[in-house]
Amino acid sequence: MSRKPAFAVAALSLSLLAQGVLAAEEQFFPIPSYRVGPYGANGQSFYGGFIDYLNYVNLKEKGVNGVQLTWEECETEYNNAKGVECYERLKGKAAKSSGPIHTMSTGISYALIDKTAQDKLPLAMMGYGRTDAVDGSVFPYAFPLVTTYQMQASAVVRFVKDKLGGNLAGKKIVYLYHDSAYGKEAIVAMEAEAALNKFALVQIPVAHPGNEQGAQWLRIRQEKPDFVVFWGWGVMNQTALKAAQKVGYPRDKMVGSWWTGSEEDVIPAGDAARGYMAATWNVAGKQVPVIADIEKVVYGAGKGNLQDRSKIGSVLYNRGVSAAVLSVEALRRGQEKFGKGRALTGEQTRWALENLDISEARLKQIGATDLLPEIRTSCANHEGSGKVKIQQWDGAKWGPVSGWIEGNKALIHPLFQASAKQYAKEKGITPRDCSKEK
Amino acid sequence: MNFFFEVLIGGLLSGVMYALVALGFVMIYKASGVFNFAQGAMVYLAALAVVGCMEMGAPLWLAVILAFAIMTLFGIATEKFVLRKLVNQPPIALFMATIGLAFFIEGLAPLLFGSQPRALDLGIVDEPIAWVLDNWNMVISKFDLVAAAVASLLVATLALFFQYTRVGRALRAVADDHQAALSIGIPLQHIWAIVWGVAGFVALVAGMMWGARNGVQFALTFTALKALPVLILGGFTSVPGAIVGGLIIGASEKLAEIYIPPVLQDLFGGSFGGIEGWFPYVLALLFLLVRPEGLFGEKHIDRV
Amino acid sequence: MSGRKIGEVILDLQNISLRFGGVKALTDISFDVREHEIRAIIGPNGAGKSSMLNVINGVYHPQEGKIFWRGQERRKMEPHEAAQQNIARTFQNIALFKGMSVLDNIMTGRITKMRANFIEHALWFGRARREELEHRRRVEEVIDFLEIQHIRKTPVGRLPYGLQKRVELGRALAAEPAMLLLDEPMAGMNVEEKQDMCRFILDVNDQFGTTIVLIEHDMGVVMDISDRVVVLDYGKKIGDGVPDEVKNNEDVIRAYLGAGH
Amino acid sequence: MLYREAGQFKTSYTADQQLFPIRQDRIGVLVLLAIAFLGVPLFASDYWFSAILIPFLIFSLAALGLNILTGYAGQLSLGSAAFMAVGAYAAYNFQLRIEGIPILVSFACGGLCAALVGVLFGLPSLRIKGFYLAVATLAAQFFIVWCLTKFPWLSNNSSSGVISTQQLIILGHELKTPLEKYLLVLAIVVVLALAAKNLVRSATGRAWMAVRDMDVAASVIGIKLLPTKLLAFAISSFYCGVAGALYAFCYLGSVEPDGFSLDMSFKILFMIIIGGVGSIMGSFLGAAFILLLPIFLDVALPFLAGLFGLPFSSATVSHIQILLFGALIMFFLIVEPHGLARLWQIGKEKLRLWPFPH
Repeated sequence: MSRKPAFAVAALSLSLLAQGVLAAEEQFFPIPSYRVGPYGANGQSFYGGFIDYLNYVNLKEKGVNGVQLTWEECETEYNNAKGVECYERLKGKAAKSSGPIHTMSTGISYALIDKTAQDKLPLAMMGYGRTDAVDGSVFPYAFPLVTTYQMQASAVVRFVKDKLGGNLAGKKIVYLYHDSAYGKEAIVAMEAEAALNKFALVQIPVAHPGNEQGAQWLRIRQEKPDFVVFWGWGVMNQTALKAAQKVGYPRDKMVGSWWTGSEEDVIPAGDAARGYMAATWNVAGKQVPVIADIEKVVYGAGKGNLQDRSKIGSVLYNRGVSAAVLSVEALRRGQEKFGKGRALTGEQTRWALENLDISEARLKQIGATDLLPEIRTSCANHEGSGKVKIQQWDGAKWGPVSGWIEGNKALIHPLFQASAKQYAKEKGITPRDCSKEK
Repeated sequence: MNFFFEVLIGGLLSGVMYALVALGFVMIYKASGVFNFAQGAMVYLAALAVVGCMEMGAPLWLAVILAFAIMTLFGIATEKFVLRKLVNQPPIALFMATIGLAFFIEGLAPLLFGSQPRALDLGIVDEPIAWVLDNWNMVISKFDLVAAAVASLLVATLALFFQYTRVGRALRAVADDHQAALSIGIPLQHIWAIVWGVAGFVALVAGMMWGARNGVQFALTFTALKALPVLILGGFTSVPGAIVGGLIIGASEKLAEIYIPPVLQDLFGGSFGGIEGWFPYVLALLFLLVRPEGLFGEKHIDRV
Repeated sequence: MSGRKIGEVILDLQNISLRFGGVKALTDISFDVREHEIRAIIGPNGAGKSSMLNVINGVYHPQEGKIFWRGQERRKMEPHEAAQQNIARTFQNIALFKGMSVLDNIMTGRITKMRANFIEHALWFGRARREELEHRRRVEEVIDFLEIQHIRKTPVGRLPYGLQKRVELGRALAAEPAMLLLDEPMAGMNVEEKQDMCRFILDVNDQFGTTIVLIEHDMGVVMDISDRVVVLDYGKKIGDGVPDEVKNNEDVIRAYLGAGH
Repeated sequence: MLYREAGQFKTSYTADQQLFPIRQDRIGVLVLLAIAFLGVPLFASDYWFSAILIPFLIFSLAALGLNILTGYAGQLSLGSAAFMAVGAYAAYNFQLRIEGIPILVSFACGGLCAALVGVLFGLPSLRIKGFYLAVATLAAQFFIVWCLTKFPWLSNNSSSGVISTQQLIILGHELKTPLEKYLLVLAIVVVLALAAKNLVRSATGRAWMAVRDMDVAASVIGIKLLPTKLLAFAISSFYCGVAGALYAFCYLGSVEPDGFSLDMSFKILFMIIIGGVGSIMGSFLGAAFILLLPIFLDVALPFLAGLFGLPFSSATVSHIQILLFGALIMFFLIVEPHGLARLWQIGKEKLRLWPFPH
């Protein structure tokens, strides 16, 4: 049948290699990234920014309190099975020390939830992934940081409410979404908001990949909604903007999730994208001090990760930097507790992520104002913020058109707790008692 | 009723876009019996080549010519290095090879021209025609009309090419009988190379139209998935079949997307929709059960 | 030809007509086949001989006419039903299963006689195992009979033409048919191979009493081995009778001369 | 002359019809099983279990399923992943909704559900052949995935349609470590592979191959085409369904309908092409090749780039990987259309003569 003996020998040698000894003062980051496939362009910007910032910390301050940052990438192609393979490959090296793992993929995060908990490695899901992991009592190792789909949807509704004069009663909102786990997550939040604010909600799904939306937009034209809340993905985003133009629906009455608000999403739509708005938690552009400094320090030293430097300052590049900033801040927090100048194990990083406290002042200090909202996490709240900004595309660049908007926590967070409870029951997990955690 | 016609017309015009891609499949299948799964990837390569050349400073017309040259070269290389070596293999092996080819192109194209999504501006604004909108309250997009015109032009050109050029006649002969084609005096290999060149040209046209419509990016490879049901419906060997099949698929999937989900909702509760992904396939499948050779395909009798 | 005794009519075809679209393949053809006889169908190319065989074993369904098998009128029948009624055949262009060995091809011939289901097969237990052994024994008899022991494990695709024809005969024989339809069993063979094949056909007929319906171009062979001959031309019957009768039939001579023979 | 048949005389048909008629093969398979069950667990690391061996076995099983349908019965299918999805979701629901149902029974029921759906989508095969059928199986691929997204009951009303599988408990013992899961998957795959081997050497298998090689002749011999094809669809889908259940329960632990994409179906198809169409062993070889190649390229390409001092970015490496993957598939089809299994056979024939050249 197969030739497993060869496997076994190779397995042995490779596993020995993989568990090679790391120097004590190195902090390792496993990076299951993607740079090819349908979403490859997104991954290139995000992971480019992420790695550039790690390099920046190494070059600028010789690491975190002297601990050099190291990392290894593995191409997931945004594919769940490959993501798991990558995780398993990287996890050997992460046994000694591990920073937060960012997969930038809901599907891969889902597949890693159980595994990371078992291996005691921290899984960061910034704005994606399993959202009920906000309840850290059931998900100690999973962190849907900054914001979740549901909180984001709630914030978007709040923004729309402002736009429509502070009252949504009797208004109509279309929720146009990618027909997948990602698109469906926010439905509960939209429904809860609709019930609370008494607006009519029309849900219109788009089949993957979404490169045809003629029927959906004719229906939207028929429905005449006051706003379209848009949960698109990949090619679905440009197609929606083009199709909106085609039926004459105003783009400035559309707000998208943060997966729909990068340069990659609007540039291919050309002029059709002008006026379109999307949620984000990091602003675009090089006016952010740390971004400009990265270009100077990292690219000046010839260590930049991006071949195409024009992407520096793009939404997703800056988001990659924001993810790295958050990760590095977590390391600092952890070192405060577990010893300065020492690399953190996955377990220690987990504690750090659960006890984050990043203030505006601190963000200003590292030149990252507006790259992240203030974040304060705890065992009961792995999200830590729930705030987004709305940005608008002016045909050439994204610019913010709102301050920080927080989703309706009182409405949304109980949904997470209920869902987490059901999960704990299904899986036979006994939740931690958050009041005893410190 | 107005809305119904609006959806119908929108669907028919989308169908034209599907037919554009399906034509490429038909070209190659007709002449060489190869079911070329890489057609979608070729659409991607062609569109990427156009925007790639434009980024290097070429004006649109030059970029198109360059892209055509690239596609032709690519077609010839495919014939020479892949298909010629598989001549006596069963059709299924050739089909598999084209899946391999699709992967090859999906790796190669971004290496050559970069992978970030880009816009392709052909100077046609995709807006509703004001006059129709005002008088009939119906949305008919300018761009779609242009696409329909381009498709008609392409079909006419292909028809003329097949009817009146020596190469075209040879191609038709090949489709009927490989031996007979040899008597015309053009080697089979050349004919196949030409076919791949023509398919490349069709891919280029499709790539430009789709690229201008949705942006030039990896997702262009998915256009093949829209073309497959068109092919089964229209028959693998028929140019008119591809057009009519495209129109039927386009119109019916749009109408289905509008009118079927509410019915399902009444039946089962919950939220449906997003049926465009499978509806054309199921439609084509049901159609096949009635007419296994497709709309315009030739009837096949088993001889023993 | 010792123990052979020609019996009752086993197959009776009455007024058969077959059309493909507008093309008439067979027009109003009637003839019968008696048990244990060797019945030949001859005629120029395109006369409808193969179509006739295809009608008999259910590959084609004639638009008009009646077919009586052992005195019973047959309703519209599928090929596998013909096989269950013990009608086996070979094909003009060899229709062996190219990817399988000689042994497997001939084993396939016994498929209607096997009763085990796929679950028993998967477990290779009890009835499945017993049947496989029992039928293997019968198949080996066929292999011995046709003198192809040395190639039993060879994939049929690798065999020369003459041997393939022989294997195909073996596959048909393995079914222990009551009636065997042979479509040009000797086409493309050299004299020696033809002699072998003739011997096998006569032996089958003689030893097992199998009724044989045979299409053949070689007039010498046909006249030598068949009991009765039916002659087709352009889908119509133009002659029927014992070889000597047919040989002297005016229409037959004309058809053959006209067709260039 | 390690691999010599000479001198091994078969004195009965029983002996000739054994699962592995040649003594060396029998020993080889036993050794292999011993290594797989006893040797590997001693040496392999968690990475090898959870990232390579478990998916390798699961995909081998799926490839085996597809090979039964495509390689043996000759019906090309592009919907294998969808049947895996049916198996995964069905097994999940059996666990969820029937109190105390043993996990293995759930897996089998998952397979049976997949078989049912397979038969449904196999019905058109009576009238449709070749590419037309292949495209028709795409209908199954898209329709099934859509159904799983649209009927929340199937995912226990999870808001995203994602399911997280239950614990694996066998006889009161919970399988937690990668090693335990590996052994479970291995045992299931070995049993099903042996069953498949038995099927294809029996009358069932011969009927499939007859239909594949020449359907008219097959029906003339007495093979009923539709039941034969449908049986192939059913058994193939059963294998894919069980593979899907294992994929969800023993590999990923949590799956979403979109994960069972067309890409996955293609991957399984590639496995049987590269491994060998119409070969049980080929399914395993193909699965190993397709799974290991990208991992190998992933590791080797940056290394090579470093060796020659080429400034490859991660993106470039990834693109080259895809390109090479496609090129290799074409290369294989050109050089060895019968796949790795054929190479293995040629190797055996060489060994039979070794060390003498002729």
